[in-house]
Amino acid sequence: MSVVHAADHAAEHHPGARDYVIIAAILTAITAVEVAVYYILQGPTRALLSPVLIVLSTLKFTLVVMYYMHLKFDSRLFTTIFVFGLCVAIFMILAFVAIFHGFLVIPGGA
Amino acid sequence: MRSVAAAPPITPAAPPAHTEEHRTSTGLNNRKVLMWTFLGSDCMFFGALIASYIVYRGKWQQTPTPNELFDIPYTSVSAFALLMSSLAMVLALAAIQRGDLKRLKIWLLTTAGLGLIFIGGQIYEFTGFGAEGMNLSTGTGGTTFFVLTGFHGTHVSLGIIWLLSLYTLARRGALHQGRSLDVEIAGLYWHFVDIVWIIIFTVVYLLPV
Amino acid sequence: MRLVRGPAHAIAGPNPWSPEALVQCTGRSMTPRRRALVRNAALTLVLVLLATGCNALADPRAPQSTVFPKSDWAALIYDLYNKVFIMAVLVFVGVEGALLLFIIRYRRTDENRLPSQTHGNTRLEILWTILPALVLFVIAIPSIQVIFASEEVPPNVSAMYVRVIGHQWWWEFQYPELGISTANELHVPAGQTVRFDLQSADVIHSFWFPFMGGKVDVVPMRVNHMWYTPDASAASASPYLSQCVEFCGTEHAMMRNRLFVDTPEQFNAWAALQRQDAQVPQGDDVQRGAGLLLGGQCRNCHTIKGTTAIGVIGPNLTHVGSRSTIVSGTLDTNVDNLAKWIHDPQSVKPGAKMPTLGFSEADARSMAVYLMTLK
Amino acid sequence: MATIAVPSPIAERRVLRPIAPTGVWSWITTIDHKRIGVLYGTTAFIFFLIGGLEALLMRTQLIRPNNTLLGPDQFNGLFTMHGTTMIFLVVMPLSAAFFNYVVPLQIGARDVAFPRLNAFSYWTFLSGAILLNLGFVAQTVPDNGWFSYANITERAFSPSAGQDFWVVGLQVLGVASLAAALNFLVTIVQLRAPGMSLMRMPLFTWTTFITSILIVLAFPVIAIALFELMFDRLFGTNFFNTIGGGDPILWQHLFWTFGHPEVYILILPAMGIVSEILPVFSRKPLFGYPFMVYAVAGIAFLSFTVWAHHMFTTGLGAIATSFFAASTMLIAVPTGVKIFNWISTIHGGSLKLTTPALMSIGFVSMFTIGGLSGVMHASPPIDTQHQDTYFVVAHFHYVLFGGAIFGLFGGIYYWWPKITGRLLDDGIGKLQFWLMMIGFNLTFGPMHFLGIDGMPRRIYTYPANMGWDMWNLVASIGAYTLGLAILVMIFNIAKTFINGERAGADPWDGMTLEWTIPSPPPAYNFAVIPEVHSRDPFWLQKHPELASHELTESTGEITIGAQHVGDLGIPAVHAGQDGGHEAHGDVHVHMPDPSYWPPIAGLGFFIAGLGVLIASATTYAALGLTGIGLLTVLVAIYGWSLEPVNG
Ligand code: HEA
Ligand code: HEA
Ligand code: HEC
Ligand code: CUA
Ligand SMILES: [Cu+2]
Repeated sequence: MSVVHAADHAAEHHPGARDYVIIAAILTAITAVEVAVYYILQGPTRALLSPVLIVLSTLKFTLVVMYYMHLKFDSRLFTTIFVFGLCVAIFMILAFVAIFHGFLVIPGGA
Repeated sequence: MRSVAAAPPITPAAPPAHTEEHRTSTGLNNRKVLMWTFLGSDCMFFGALIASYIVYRGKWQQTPTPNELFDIPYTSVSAFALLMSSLAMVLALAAIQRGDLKRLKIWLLTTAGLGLIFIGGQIYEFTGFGAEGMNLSTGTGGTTFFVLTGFHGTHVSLGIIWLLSLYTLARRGALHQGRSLDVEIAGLYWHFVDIVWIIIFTVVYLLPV
Repeated sequence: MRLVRGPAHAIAGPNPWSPEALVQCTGRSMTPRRRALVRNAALTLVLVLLATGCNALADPRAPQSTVFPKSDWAALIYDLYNKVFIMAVLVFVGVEGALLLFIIRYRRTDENRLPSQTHGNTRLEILWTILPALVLFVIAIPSIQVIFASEEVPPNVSAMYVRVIGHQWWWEFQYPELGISTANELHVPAGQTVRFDLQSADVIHSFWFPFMGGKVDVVPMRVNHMWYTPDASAASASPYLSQCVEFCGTEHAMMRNRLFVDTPEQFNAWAALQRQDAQVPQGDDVQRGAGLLLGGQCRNCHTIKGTTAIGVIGPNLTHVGSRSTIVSGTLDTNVDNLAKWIHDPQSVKPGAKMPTLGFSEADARSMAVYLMTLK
Repeated sequence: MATIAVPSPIAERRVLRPIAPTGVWSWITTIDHKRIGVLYGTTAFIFFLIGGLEALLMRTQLIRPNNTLLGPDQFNGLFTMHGTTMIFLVVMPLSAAFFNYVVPLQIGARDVAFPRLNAFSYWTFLSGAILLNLGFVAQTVPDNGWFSYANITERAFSPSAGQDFWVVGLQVLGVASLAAALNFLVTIVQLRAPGMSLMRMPLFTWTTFITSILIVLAFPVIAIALFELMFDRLFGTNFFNTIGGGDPILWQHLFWTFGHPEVYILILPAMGIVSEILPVFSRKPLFGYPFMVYAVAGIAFLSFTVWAHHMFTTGLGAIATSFFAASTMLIAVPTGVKIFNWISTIHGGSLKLTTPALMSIGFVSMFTIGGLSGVMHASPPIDTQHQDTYFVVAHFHYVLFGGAIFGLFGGIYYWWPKITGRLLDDGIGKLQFWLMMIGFNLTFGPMHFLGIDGMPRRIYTYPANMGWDMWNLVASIGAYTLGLAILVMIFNIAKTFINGERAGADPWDGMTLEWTIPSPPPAYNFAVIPEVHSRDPFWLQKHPELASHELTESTGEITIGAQHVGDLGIPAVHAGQDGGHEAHGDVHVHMPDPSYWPPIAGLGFFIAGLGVLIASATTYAALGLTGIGLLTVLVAIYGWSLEPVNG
């Protein structure tokens, strides 16, 4: 791991207040879209709702983590630590979903 | 053992002289590494709770189910408040990094205030659900919904206490540019609580059952 | 080795995960002769070791032994067990042998000698990463085959259906197709495939007859399944013993049960008897007992078909006299034991869900006499 | 602190933090990682005696069929407390003792990254341990097993407070473990001496690192599971309550998502210890160091993907079962690498069979047996025969006692001279080893046969005609032999305190940094932070001729302040860089002062736990006590963060 001097690079392209406000505007827009699609996608298009929402919230999540929490500019070590925990958590959730919602049952089996 | 009899006095601000950490192997600050590691760990806390919630999702045998009670516009507003508190938080950090202590105080208060709006909204929402017949022990839906969102609410509340403590320190003049890290670390925690809500809002409220 | 349980072609279709398909793809990698050779070599080695080793110490008279299979499923598991065990013994001998050898060989003799400072050997290390992986592959394939082979009764096999309900701390067995409900003693015909639905009335238990195969947990809110075909010859060693194998509270240790593998004729006779209503009490003594029993609280918890006793909390007593044991296999069925139990269940099985109802020993004895007539 | 006097800077400043250098209060307020290590170790050993005593009682009950020495509820309480104690109050804290004492020394640090957090971990651990055992005082002992499967743990089936002691005790213990693990992660990432790159860290430090990662990721899951169970019991929620629609299987998934990483949390530190001991006593470096590191990391990673192998009989379905079987078997691969590399370390070496070496060999040989029976369980069809029988009991004692305890005892013998300055008697140690080895195999070997013969675990008695009598008798005799071995160990320790042979700084001809400083080390460990240029730095320092060849990526030597290794006659090469606090020659090292707040915070958790216990037995009003407890914690955190920081 070559994290030793990673911190040195951090300070350079620090986003300023303006960037933060822009991000906030984007976040607001995404939230608005989320709520909108919740009402718009009805009937047959309702099937699209889940994927759309998942993509949108992932986007929001990423924006906050990258910019507000500075992961984009900070040491790689922090990203590694956080993403590792995140991945294990996601793996656990997906495994639970698969096990409890019958995705692992052979069709036609018991 | 003389010092025992006389209880240790709690002194206000720490002398700044020693707050700068020693040389570290990575050049990073110890407390910041600690906070990030904690957040990695906190992913698992929420992961386990969300997993518990999802396991029962849609298998509720109760009426009303959580989703029958949701008021999406209402919750969107409080979700928005929390989202904007993150903006206030980064602005607070930017302020102290510039040495602008006045803005620091304003933004810290704004952040905490938006957090309080969120918590207030949650309390109001919970009360409404209770009145409509869903509480902590209503089937698995009530149980998992309240415990998941309540656990998050507890995180927010602790964050508010933290922010207000920082605000008090700032008012006493104990926070200064050299201690921006104190604000940065609180900010990391606060943003994390925000991103967890981004997930909860989507998974619990918006996703179709 | 039989891989498919029940009659052949049990699982239809070109399912790539079907046991046949898996057998074929593994079978092809080794010629039968080579395989036989390897197996024989391994077996010889292992048998010598085992003469004094593990299996030889498994007591054939142990009535809950896991290594004397008496059904198709148990046989599959036992075959697998032997394979894996052979692997384990080989690894064991290799590892412990090398360890022992090196300890003796490289003992320090000269305090001043500095041995050559090897730091590793990448090739060797890759070798002993891959080799165990291969061994495990060899174990994993048949394991997975057996998992799939025992998952569900093949569609062309007609199975008898038994519902098993675990209670704290006794077993209820229902034969819905035959209209039978009994407790703690299970009867099945030899050679007949049986499929069990496993349900729980309270907490998690686990249902198991080692001679017939593995165990499956009995979980509230769920219905688990298990199936096997007792060997045609299994009737001769009947009954088979077992007990609950998931901790379920105070008397978990006393939640025993028995399996009677009957010849088809025996089974039919048994079933015919069990379907009948309870014997009508005859004789003063018996009638007195019946009166006490049906007049008391017993009927709130127990069913005696053809009487006013219709409770479902405790075991069905309609034919309790025909069972060889009472109270989950903890007491032999006789008047003394029944009387002792009815008089003070809590002293016989502390914590049992049947309260001590305060019947005198004499009254308890009358009831016991009545119950003994319920063949 | 024999060699260097530390001029006390205390007098010069306001006395805001406790200052007593000796006595009880100095231990309570200490934030010195070495003292905290000793506290952990002592506490763990006491609990080992308690857990062992519980085991001996069980073995006495099972010595013959139909024994009536213990009633069912007593027996159920004993195995629950035995398992829980051994895992959470013995193996984990004993490992933590070594993390604390050894890791900072091995990486050339003065302390851990957060000394007060470290003290907090210990006191919170103690609170949890006492809460858990309070059931004995209240006479309602937890009695649903160490994994306390739902739904028998619900109020409806376990109305007594026993289960609450378990829930609350473990919850508080979890806080302690998390805090400690976070601390060690930061310590190892941040406080390595200059030149100590990750791939130069001693293996014990590596296993500490990986174990901490496992704790940080696994403990949250059990914390949530316990939280949910507590809510079920206290507030009538329905997580696992079947009447409200809850599914008891959820508990099993949550528990084992934690539980399987947990078993590697128990074994990895011992593996680290063995990886330190075998090279030293073979006088050659660890064979295949990089592979050993990758293997530890691999085991840790895989450990999150195998949990359902504890649930093969719950009706997972064929696909899930096959997946978990395959992932479980895969773990044998990196574990095998470790076994083979240890054996290869001995190969070609010059092996001195001291007690630590014997214990390590005990580890390798016995753990292998346990691992192999583990692989047998990993085959689900076989497991359906073995699950919940004594075969499983045999498996996990071979890995836990044959593995973890042998390894940790090896660690005790190995580092004892560093910690106390005196050697444990090697002759008595060997006696202990052989008693342990024989007793252990007598106790747990027969359990394989009992399992094969179908004896279920967790039964308080068994009938006579089952073919189990003889092996149970043998196992019980074995257990007494183990008890004897432990008495021998206690005797050895006592003897050492009275007239133990003095150990120099480097009694074993060690390889790592901890042997470069005096025994016991001064409070500040290293007067001058060493600079490290290779793996096994001290070894190469002593054998400079080795540095030139054979080593691929590590060259050079370690630099040690001359004044500290004077008694070793090792010259210093050049002084390491550091924060600049040290004045060379005359040592002025500022160490942080002791603090009252960590024990106060620990006490806060104790009070909070007590509140929950009382609330669940009486009224919700007692939750006020929980509030007070948590408030205490909060106040302590404030006190602690506002405390003057010295050094
Ligand atoms: C220190 C703790 C520890 C360790 C290290 C392990 C290691 C392993 N365990 Fe164990 N296990 C427990 C502690 C531990 N276990 C406990 C406490 C329980 C019971 C919980 C309870 O129910 O109360 C349990 C239960 C348990 C079960 C469930 C049994 C049941 O309840 O039915 C299973 C099933 O797969 C299992 C498997 C394994 C495997 C495959 C390994 C592997 O990691 C082992 C790998 C090691 C080797 C295989 C040996 C060395 C390798 C070689 C020499 C290479 C060559 C080998 C081959 C090719 C095979 N364990
Ligand atoms: C690290 C973990 C560990 C260790 C070291 C041990 C050590 C021992 N265990 Fe342990 N055991 C478990 C972990 C461990 N166990 C777990 C997790 C379970 C499962 C629990 C459950 O089912 O929930 C279990 C279950 C278990 C059972 C099964 C109970 C059952 O299912 O019914 C048995 C039965 O024999 C047993 C026996 C022993 C024995 C004889 C020892 C011996 O090795 C103990 C040796 C130690 C001593 C003998 C102490 C010496 C003490 C003295 C000499 C007295 C001096 C006293 C004073 C001075 C106060 N254990
Ligand atoms: C509160 C419910 C309850 C009442 C009332 C009750 N029983 Fe029971 N009985 C049980 C339960 C539960 C069992 C199973 C006990 C066990 O094995 O753990 C049982 C077991 C038995 C058995 C053994 C059955 C077998 O096949 O193993 C007999 C016989 C019996 N009861 C007779 C009686 C009689 C006679 C009375 C009245 C005097 C009575 N019971 C009243 C609940 C009850
Ligand atoms: Cu039923 Cu154990
Ligand atoms: Cu496991």
